[in-house]
Amino acid sequence: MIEQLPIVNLLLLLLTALVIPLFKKKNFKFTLSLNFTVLLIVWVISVYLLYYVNTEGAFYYRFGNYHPMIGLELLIDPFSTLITFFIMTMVLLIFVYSTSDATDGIHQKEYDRYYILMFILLFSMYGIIYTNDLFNKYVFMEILSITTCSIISIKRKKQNYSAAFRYVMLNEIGSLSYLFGVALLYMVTGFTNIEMVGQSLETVWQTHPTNIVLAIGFMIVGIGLKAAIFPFHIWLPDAHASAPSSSSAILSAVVVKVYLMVFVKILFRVYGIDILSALNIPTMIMIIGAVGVIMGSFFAIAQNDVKRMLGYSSVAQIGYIVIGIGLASYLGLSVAIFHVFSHGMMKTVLFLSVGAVIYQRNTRLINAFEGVGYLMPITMGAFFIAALGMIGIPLTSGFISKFNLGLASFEGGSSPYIFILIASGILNAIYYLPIIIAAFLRDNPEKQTVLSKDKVPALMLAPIVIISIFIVGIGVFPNGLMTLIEYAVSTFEV
Amino acid sequence: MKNKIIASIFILLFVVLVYSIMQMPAGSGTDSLAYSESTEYYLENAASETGVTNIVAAILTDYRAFDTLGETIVLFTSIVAVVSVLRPDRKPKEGENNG
Amino acid sequence: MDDIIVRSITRIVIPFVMLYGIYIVLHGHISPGGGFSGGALVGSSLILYTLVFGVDKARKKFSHRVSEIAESGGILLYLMVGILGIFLSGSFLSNQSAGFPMGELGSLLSGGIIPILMIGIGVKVASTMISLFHILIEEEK
Amino acid sequence: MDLLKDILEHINFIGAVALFVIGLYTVVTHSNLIKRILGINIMGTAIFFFFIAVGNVLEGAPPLIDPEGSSEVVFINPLPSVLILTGIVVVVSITVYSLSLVVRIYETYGTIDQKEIAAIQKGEDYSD
Repeated sequence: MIEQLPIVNLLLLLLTALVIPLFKKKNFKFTLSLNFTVLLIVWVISVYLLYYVNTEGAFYYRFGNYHPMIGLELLIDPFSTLITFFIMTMVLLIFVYSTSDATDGIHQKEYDRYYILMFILLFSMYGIIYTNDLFNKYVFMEILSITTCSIISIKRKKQNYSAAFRYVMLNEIGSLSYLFGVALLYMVTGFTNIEMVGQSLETVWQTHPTNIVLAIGFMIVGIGLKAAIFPFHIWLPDAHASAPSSSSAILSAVVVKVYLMVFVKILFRVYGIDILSALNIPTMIMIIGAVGVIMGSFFAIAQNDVKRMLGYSSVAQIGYIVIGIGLASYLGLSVAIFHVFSHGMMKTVLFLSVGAVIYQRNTRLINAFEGVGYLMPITMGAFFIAALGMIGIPLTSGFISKFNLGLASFEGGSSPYIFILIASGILNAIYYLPIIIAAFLRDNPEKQTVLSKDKVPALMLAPIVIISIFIVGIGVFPNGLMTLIEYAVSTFEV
Repeated sequence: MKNKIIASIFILLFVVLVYSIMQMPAGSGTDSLAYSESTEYYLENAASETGVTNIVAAILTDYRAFDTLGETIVLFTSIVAVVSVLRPDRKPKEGENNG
Repeated sequence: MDDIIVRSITRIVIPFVMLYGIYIVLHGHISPGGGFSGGALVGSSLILYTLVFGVDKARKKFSHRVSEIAESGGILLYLMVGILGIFLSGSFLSNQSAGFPMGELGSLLSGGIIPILMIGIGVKVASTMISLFHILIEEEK
Repeated sequence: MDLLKDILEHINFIGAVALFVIGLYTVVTHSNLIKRILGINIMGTAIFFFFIAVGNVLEGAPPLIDPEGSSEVVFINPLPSVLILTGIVVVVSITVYSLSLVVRIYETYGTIDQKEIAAIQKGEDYSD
């Protein structure tokens, strides 16, 4: 019965997405509670799978019991269960937030469409991480790109439409160049299954290297476009500036990370470390990541719309993960996955707290944050913790990932990256501290200095507080998460 | 002037691509690399295993049925996406709740 | 377009186009074609109907309720067949190993779940095309 | 002389790559939104054409097995045809979605030219 669980996960998400439109007549609370129970069930299954896989070992789920050369299969191993666990935890908390804040520009009757799209988005993320077939991954990436664009354009504002359109165009170029990479690999190996392609690439590397070089180039550009890695990040800030806060939280904390994990899966499972180092791709990736870290932070400083600034800071933090991947070492990969977790948590808290500020104060300009600390102590407290994490102050998970990244780059013999880490820490401080200073030290227009409770529904505050507790919790006791990550990274021969 | 540079970049890209294609295996026969043993398996026992003469339909709905399931979901999402963009339940007045 | 010649011609042509589309969907596993191309044919005949007879008449023929049922119906059919595969043979969407009646090669009822899935896909593609067309057309008013 | 023969052998792939670069060029340089959608369609067709060219077998018959008896017939590689069946539907749904966005953009911005939209956006950037 255990090995049916992955399909149960996928089917539960899909069936809820199909069932929601039938409940139009029921009041909205019913659909929300139904959605929440389904998300909870899938979360419990994912946690159980994570436990089962780490104790019993990875297993395949073959459709129709066919040999992988013929049919499709899902690979359930420590890496995919860890990432799906991360996805579901984040989306569960963001879902709790979005139940009350969905009024952020979405019409009352649009709710059920928003949740249909969110469930299909979850279904496609699970599919991308589970599947072990290159073309199947492409189909799920397409579903993901349509759903992410539509949760941006669901808000009836003209900025949303143009931001969503630009996102669709760039995303589409990304997936088509990924597909071109798949076609080139198929041309030389005759398979689309990831492991079989990986094995036959070793022999084909001697006879037809140009095919593989072109395929690597197109795939890196394709997934780079979708994961908003620095030179291809143009769509991210606009998409974040206009999207509702819960969708921009999902977009930057979860969706971008899924593409980065696809990036890791393809680089280290399809191509393998020896082809990569023969073309010295890892050093190129590290350079791209480093440039992204610096340029992302520079752009973030120049913004005065908070959401756009958070978007640019996401681009910078993605640069960290890309540096981790580029190190192509055991420690480098585990730092990259750790930073997926820590950046996911911090970015969700930042976006949700900004959403709460918008919900209560209807403003999002940075210079309008004066004295908000008094009006909304809990939200701004969480924002403060997350901002400290982003800068990398000790006792937060951000510090752990920065420290390990420095260690990994030192070990990997590319120590100049430590200076980049320090420089980016300073740059982060430059654009996060003014907000905190304005919020807590300056007095607000209403001249109210006594701490008043946030006038924001409890359901919105709960996830913000829970995640900020986790930020500090993982910052202090990281080894629980580290062992899980060790299991996950051991599945790649790096 | 600007689009002259862009045009030359694309011509350069095209030349590079054609150059690398010339080194690729051109075999369009049964000995080409893409004609792997999975293709031979399909052609030989798709009919017996799925009881269907159109092998493309056999692969589409039996061997790789999960792909086609993903396909129908793409269609379903495109409907929901277009409805969410074009089908306002009431005309979107400008200056709806902002932020 | 309420030109009498066009209306009468379409009234004659549409049943044949639809019949041909259904033929291709049903014979998808024997002859070339299948769910996608057959569904597109049926969808285009419905679009022809909407073009000639106007959206409101077409809306009566193919209302919101019908299009919603057809959409989720196509996928639900697909999922039910898949889940059946789980119970019968322990893996989603399995065909021969799940003991479906294989039928005799080349006959209409051959191939276990394949004709059923083909019909599911055909219904899905046709209803998607027609409802997208209706949404885009209604946007003009 | 063998260069010409070589090119002739690779003619399908060169055509696909040419279409791909044309599509990319249309998407990148044109500022009219509809033209950019057309560019995406050209790129999609180019890649499906490439897939089919990969799976092509000279004098290969379509993969239909006649039940009477399998005379020694050379079939083409069926897998690429399956993959592009899925791919075509994907590109269609992406086009429909972006067309619906263009309808909305035209309604709110009054124009479908990227440069004018950017100008309008720059004009009233913080009316939000």
